[in-house]
Amino acid sequence: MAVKVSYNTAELVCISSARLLEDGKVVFAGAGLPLLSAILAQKTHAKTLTILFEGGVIGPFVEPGKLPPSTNEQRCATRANMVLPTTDVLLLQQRGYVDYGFLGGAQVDQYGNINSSYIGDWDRPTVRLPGTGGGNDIASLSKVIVAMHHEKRRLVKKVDFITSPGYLSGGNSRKEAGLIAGGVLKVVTHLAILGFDEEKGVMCLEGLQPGATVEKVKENTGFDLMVKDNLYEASAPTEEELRVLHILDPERRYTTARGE
Amino acid sequence: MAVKVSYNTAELVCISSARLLEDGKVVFAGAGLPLLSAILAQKTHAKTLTILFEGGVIGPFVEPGKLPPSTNEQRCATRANMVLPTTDVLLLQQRGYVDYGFLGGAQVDQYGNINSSYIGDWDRPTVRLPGTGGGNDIASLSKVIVAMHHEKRRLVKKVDFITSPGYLSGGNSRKEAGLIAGGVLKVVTHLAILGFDEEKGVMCLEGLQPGATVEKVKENTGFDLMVKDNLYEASAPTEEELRVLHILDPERRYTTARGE
Amino acid sequence: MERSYLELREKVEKKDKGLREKVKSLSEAVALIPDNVHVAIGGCHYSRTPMALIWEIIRQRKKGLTFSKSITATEGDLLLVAGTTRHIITSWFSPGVTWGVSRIMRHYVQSGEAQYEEWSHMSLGLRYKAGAMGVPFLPARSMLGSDVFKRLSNVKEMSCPFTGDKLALVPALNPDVAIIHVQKADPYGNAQISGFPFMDKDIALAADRVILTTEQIIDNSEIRRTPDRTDIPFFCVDAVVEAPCGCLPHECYGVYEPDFNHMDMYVKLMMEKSVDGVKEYLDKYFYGPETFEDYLDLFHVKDIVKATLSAKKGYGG
Amino acid sequence: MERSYLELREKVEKKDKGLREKVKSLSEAVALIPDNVHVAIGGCHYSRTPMALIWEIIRQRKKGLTFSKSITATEGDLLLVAGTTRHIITSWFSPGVTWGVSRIMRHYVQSGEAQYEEWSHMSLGLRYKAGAMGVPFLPARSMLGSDVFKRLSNVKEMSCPFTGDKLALVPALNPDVAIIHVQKADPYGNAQISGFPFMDKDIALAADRVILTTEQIIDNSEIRRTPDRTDIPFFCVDAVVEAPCGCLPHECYGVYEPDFNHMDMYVKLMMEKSVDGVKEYLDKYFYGPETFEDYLDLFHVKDIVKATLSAKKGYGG
Repeated sequence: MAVKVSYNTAELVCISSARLLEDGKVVFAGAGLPLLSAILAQKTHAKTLTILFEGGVIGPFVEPGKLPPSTNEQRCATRANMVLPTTDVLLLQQRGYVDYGFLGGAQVDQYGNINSSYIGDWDRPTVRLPGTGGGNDIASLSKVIVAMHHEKRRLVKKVDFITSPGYLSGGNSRKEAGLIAGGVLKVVTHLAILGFDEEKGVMCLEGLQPGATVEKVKENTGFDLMVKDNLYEASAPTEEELRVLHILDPERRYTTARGE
Repeated sequence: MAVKVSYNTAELVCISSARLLEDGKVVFAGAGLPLLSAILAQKTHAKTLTILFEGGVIGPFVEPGKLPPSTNEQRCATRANMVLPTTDVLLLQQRGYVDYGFLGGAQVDQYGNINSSYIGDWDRPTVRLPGTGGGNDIASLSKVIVAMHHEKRRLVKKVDFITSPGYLSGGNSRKEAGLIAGGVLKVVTHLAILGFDEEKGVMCLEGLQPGATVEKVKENTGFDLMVKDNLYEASAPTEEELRVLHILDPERRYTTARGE
Repeated sequence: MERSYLELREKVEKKDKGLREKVKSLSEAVALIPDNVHVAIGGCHYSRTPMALIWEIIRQRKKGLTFSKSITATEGDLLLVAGTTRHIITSWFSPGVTWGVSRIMRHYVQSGEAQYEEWSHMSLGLRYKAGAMGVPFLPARSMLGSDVFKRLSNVKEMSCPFTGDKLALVPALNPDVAIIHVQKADPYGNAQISGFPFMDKDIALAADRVILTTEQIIDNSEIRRTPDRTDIPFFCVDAVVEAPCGCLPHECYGVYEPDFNHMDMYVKLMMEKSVDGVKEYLDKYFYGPETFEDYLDLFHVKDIVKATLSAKKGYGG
Repeated sequence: MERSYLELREKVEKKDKGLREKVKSLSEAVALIPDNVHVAIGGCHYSRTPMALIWEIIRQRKKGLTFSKSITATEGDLLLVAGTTRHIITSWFSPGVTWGVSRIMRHYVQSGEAQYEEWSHMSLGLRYKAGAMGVPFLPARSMLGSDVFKRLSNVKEMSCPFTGDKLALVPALNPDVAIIHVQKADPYGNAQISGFPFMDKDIALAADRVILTTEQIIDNSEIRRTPDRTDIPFFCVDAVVEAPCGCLPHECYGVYEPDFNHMDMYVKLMMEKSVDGVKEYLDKYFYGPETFEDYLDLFHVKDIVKATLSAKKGYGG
């Protein structure tokens, strides 16, 4: 029985990203949507997914309705297995204990580089964004999933500033810079699931969100996007996923609809 | 009223070293006699002397009669202010938080280098001694007091192996090796209190223990010992010092008389 | 600002390291901070912020301070608008994701009036750790290739002499003063932190001087019963101030959650009126009250009771 | 033995890191250790030694193991005489200052039969720490100029690119297996250590595999009530064995002090009869008993009661 479920773009991104997180793995989640999405995965298909937060938390079970607006506050430690110093929890990535880093993206380019620092000139920016936080470390040291809204001004050819490194200038440049592990795995938007061409280190369209078309994706992307041969269509959020999501974020603090 | 107190050579060394530890300072004490001597100082003239043990202890107040034979066992933590990882307590010296390192010496040379590793050839030693423990770190990073029995075979021209660095080959050699802080301050024996010529980095006789003579000291020293102009005679252990010492070490585990 | 190893050691060696009482008033403690020095702030984002000390620093009209903090929240706005600082070393700067980007940070940085020196979170942690360890740098595999790295003047790259791997070297950060809030400390400065340790142990060891505020001063004998819970040793510490609710409106793990009503009110004011809004806030909450107790009195009891109850219930569920 | 960063990461990435039960018997756990690998031993000297695991390692007649341990006590003698190892990496090796120098260590090392690779205590700690941090080395200001440094083949010197200071670089040590005894662990491997942490947190993170013994297996919900007391996270751990009195005759902080009568007996035997004495000891205490419980049964109840009572009284005085 096909029930028409309704969801907004933010909910779609959140649910679609959560699906990528496998049971038994370790995910380092940033504040905001990544945090919500990781907890959603834990409450649905990935019961033994271990979440790490920058504040210094291993394996918490955050309470529904009490999602904190920072990964550095005490509610993030709810029913945690371990609480440890910030530097030490970040170093777990350097040691290789983290399967996925999970970030939001303000501006991402074709190489998966993320900018969360400067729009415009570095010295006199139009917008000074909040900065890297643990983002640079996550992107330098782990395989990364980026969750974001799909807009031309957000998916750009070249970011104004590489806060969190993707494949830098493509090809072998990431490894040559010294970043021999990690790299961007997927970028999940409300229109598409984007992967990377392994050799070129360049973003490509792998899957379409329900209802999206290649044309629409291309229209909303700031560079010429490669399309993979075996393009698939992702399935829509299920009632169950939405139900759990709404329990987790009843006030819609993280899943406010964003303009199409 | 001069009372003739009786004490053995080990007790003399222990008490004489303890007197060098000033109130309000921080001392990193090795196992055995240094541990006993530091606690003696704390129980007599230096009430707020802070003792650090290699096991990871800051500011313990070890109970009389319960002196442990290792600085890594739990009785060392008695009434401690802090217990921390071994590497971290040793690093406090590198940061500069330790005023005195306090070591026993199996074999010490004219430059204050200590050997607690090999007697004879390194590859096929006559005696393989227990090794450095924290000794090398203490001697590399802090100002050091060495407590030992005065014998020709123990105070030698050149040690077979530099376990814990003094002034290496004298002159500027310690600094040139990269050891820009610390250095041996005093060597306390049952015959003498020995200091170092600052420029040459060479051991010299500063004080005589009660009853000792320059001749006797020289006779029992394996190299030609410089004598300072203002040579002094140290005062004998007091009844009070001996009384406290015997309370601390009632079984004389650390203060057995050693042959003259 | 870079100092030699021997200079750094000298500061520490000269400290009175005896087990002596160091309890001071808020104003006495803050008087230990000169102008134009580097102050590291303990806690992270809006958790365990030493707000009482920041409150007093602003009131004493300190000038030319450089601040470093792992993640900077509303206290960064206040220090900028009060004119206390024009240079903040941090990895992230805003009240929180749901509140948006700080207009104050944007105002001062976009105009070039203030410098927000951006390090990755881990790199900043390693800088403090190097400072705490007494080494001039630590190696890392982060920041390489990024513009964060390019924009910094005092980082280096090296090829590892053991493996040939390319590594980032981050320089030690040894603040002149560390200001840290803890749940418990004794009069000598032995401090026990519950919950998130953040970078505070390293900050305390890296700094020349340490000023603690504590929810509660406890007896030294209590410390000695659980020495394995002590996080900062007394000999690092120069002043201990008893400051219950000393983080408000920010949180203190296990004691109170943030006062979110107050935070919402502040952010609204800041976002709507920018610098003028924060000036209003400073007038009312910082310059107005005569004592820190009077500052606390401006909060709503019902909010504090709620924040306290939630935190005390704990998170062990 | 040196492995590349990617090889080291691969081992860790391939671990099953889910929150799953890992409780095993002593013999199942020790069966995870192959011959000819590097095993790091937790604890220090005769404190929190994972004796139950060493007991079983010797009984399973493992060969060609390299051991590292911060300070080596009587367990080092036993591993040498049993033929388990000919290579021990440590900073000090003997039962304790009042007992004199180990005749076993002397016998094997002086004859050239075994290698005692000597590092300074802090350097060894930094090696584990580098391994735990995922960097190939850490810088230090120790060991320079000494013959300890000269005798080591895998240390380097460098001139600091920031300050020009001469520094020692100590290479990361990433053991194949870490064996660690703790006071409390849950079935998933979350471990909480009381008292001295020694180098165990770093050892656990540096190693490919971690085998824990614990005085007591506790429920995961108990861990979650005090997550800030957890020292080793579950995803590092490959096996958890419940082994009460698992350090005897050595001590376990807060649970029992050393059995000094037993230690005196052992040292006397070892010092008087050297290798033959230790063989006797192994026959009686290691090869003789059928189970670890039977091993414990060879101790005297009055000694254990005394050791337990003293430790449980604590040291808070």
